[in-house]
Amino acid sequence: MNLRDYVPVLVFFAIGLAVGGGLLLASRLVGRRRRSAVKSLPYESGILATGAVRQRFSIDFYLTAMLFIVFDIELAFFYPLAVVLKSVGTAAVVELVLFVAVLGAALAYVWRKGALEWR
Amino acid sequence: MERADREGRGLSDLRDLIDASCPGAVVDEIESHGELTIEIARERLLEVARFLAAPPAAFRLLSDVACADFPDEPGRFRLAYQLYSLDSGARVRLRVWAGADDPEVDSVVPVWPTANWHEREVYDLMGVRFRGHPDLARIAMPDDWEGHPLRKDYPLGGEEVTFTDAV
Amino acid sequence: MPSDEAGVGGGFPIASEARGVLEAARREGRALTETERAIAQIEAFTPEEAEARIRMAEAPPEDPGIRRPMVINLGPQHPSTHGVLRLITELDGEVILDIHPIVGYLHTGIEKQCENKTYWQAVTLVTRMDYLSPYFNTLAYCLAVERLLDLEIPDRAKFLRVIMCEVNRIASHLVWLGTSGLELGAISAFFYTYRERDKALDLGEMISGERMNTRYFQVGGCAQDMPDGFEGELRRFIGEMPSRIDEYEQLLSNNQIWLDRTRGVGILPVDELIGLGVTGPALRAAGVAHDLRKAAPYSGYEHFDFDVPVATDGDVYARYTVRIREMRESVRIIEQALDGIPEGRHIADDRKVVLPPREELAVSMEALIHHFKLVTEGFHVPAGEVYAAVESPRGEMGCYVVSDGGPKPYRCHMRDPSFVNLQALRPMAKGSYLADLIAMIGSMDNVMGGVDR
Amino acid sequence: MALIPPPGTPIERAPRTDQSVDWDLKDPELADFVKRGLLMTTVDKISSWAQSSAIWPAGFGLACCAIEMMHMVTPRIDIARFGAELIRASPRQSDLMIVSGRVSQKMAPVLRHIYDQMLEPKWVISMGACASSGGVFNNYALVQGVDKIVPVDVYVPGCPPRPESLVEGIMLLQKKIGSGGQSSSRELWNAQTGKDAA
Repeated sequence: MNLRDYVPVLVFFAIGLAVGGGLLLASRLVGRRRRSAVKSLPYESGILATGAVRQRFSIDFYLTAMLFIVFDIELAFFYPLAVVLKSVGTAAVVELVLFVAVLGAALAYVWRKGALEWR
Repeated sequence: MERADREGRGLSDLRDLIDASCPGAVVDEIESHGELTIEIARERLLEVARFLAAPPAAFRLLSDVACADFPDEPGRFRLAYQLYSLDSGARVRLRVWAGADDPEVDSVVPVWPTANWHEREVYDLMGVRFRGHPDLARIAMPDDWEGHPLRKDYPLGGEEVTFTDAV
Repeated sequence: MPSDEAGVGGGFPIASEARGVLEAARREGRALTETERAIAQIEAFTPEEAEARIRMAEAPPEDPGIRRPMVINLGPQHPSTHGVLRLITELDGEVILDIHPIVGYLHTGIEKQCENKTYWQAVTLVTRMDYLSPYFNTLAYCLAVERLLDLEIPDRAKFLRVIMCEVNRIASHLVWLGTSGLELGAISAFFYTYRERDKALDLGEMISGERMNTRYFQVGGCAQDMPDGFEGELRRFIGEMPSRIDEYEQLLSNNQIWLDRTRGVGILPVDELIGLGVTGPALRAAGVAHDLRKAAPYSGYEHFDFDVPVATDGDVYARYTVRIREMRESVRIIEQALDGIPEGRHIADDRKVVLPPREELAVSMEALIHHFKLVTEGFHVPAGEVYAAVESPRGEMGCYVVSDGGPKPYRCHMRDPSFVNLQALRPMAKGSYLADLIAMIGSMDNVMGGVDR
Repeated sequence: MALIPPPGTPIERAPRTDQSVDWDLKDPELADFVKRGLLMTTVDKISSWAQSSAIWPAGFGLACCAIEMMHMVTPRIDIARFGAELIRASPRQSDLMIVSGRVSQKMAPVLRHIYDQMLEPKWVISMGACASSGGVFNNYALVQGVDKIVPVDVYVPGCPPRPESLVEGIMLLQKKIGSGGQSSSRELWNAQTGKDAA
């Protein structure tokens, strides 16, 4: 497992950066910027916005976000496993089932506790 | 047609019903184009409204509150409360004159909550105030608008057009 | 605040709106009312204050522990408020504490201008009030004026009016189904329903020459008779309509997302609905079978047998089912009207009120005089007041006409169902989620043209 | 009693707030500038071709014309052929404001506020008779023509105009953007007055 295998990933990463960065750079160079006080005001359906931008949000948003992260990142671990599944054999499948079972239990607990309901 | 005559029969003794329960409230009774209009004294409106909304007459649906401006009449602003009874299908119109200089009438929002916006619109466009209305603000015009547009002495406004068909 | 090289001329136009509220209250020497407090609290600042408010936004948050509601404007320009309705909503997280509907952003002064037009000219203005049901606006107005004139309408005209009203009811319900589907994520419903609405508008254009805002209903009957290809076209339209409605039902009726978003949402007890004067599908969805076509039949509705769709639980899904079944009933009515339409005149022949036919103008002098008198000065209506109500797709659409004997209506007031049904939005929305508010606005199907007149 | 104000009363125009972005059509210097014709650099050619082939309208649905505007995106007329089918709700992501419907006095400041919040280059189509000139309503409640508030690029006649005529309006706007290097009326004005460095 020498470093050479990772070169395509780097190239892929570089191309991504180039395309993204290039577009942003082009629009900054070619595009015209006309700022005015009215334009920088927050848009609220055509009415002057009110209240501070950094107002205190309800805690439930944070809770929902955390739950989403836990159960979404879980999927990210499946990809590398899928790549090596054939070579590792049944041990990987058992590992996978254990992993999903633990997270399933967590989901069941959260569900019963009612954290998924908004209020 | 069964409904029409029940409507007819239901209406004619309505005035006696009202006279019985709130004596002296009914000023006049007009029957035209198949509709009954009962004119009520300005102060007795809320009392008659409570009576009509209650079971014997059961006019539970206030369809509409409209106001017409008669500048040369003593009462000037003529309010028309359209009532509809869901059970008997009868319609009646309560007519109230709101007075010329400071037009003021009791609000019927306690009896029919739907009158909230109707009365706000009459206040906004005609300038008739409603005592006891929970939230009497302008509803159609911008809030800093001067005057009440639907009054007869309020110009139509708009741009001057050389040729106009205003007959 | 980025430096602004172009320089800002003048203050912010909106801030003046709040200053206007304060000024109006001071001028009349009274305290602010609830709605004015809501408006003032929103924009009670001049441009300098607006800038200060933006800087204050960068300031560190205040002391911990206070939980103040966030005030958001579902303002006039919003994709899902079905027109220029503005809702100042006070939110605690996702739950709505209170909403203040602010209307008037489409106030066109139609009632004032009707007082300056002759009776037959006013039809043009009245058509443009509730722009999703132009036929119902003119029908209510024409019925009121005809009752004032005690004018008898030929049966054929009544049947034509019923046909076009039911076509318009289908077209209006299709707009409602398309846009409320669009707001809850079912964009395909929008494309399906507008395909049929195009056909319905073609029918309207074929018979009256204009897709929307038509003048097909005149005082005294209809402008012209059915053109010859119309009946075949209409039969084809109502022939394929039931299968199209099945398509919509297939798309939405047991779609799990649609059920979750609409069932149990926006329920109001029946007596509160009646107290708020709500009529139409919203009331019928709560169990009250009140339909003016049955309760007080007008324009020949007593000849047709159709049933009034009613649901019981009064939520957004119940209103959906009621309107879908109403579209099927409209197809049945049109079928019966087409089969049973009598022969005869399509408009009354009272020359004092109705324009004489064109070909007669070249021939008879008397027709010419009538025509000239009607076109210039218009017909005179005996003094009196009448309230005529019809069942529009949104509820009871009434027209209250007061005449003083002159050629122009002395007062023409329209009782618009959307104006009244919109009041039910506030008690319905309190305590529900912000996302459900969007479903409720869609289900009330209010048209701002009718609300603001 | 005079229901129509006597002739000669001044027609009050809604106050124009942001003088700097304003441009009055009758401006003499600009007229001859247009005649001289601005030599298009290739970048400008590409950018105006790109702008004209994907105009995203901010659906400013007010009244009856809004319903006909909705027909524009439906299967029969399908504005997607011109790349304009994405009706954006927020002015930040839209190039074109289609004022579809009658503009009341209460709505005028809101319309101007949203116009100011749209990002350059921006254009305005005044759809229907009510937006272009007040239409059948000439009374106290309506602004007689939206060009009293915002500079308008294309007027679409009709009450309401058929969806096809609105599509023709958008095609006219594409011609106006794509050809001759003119992007929007404001770009011309700024280029001419040298305010615009980039």
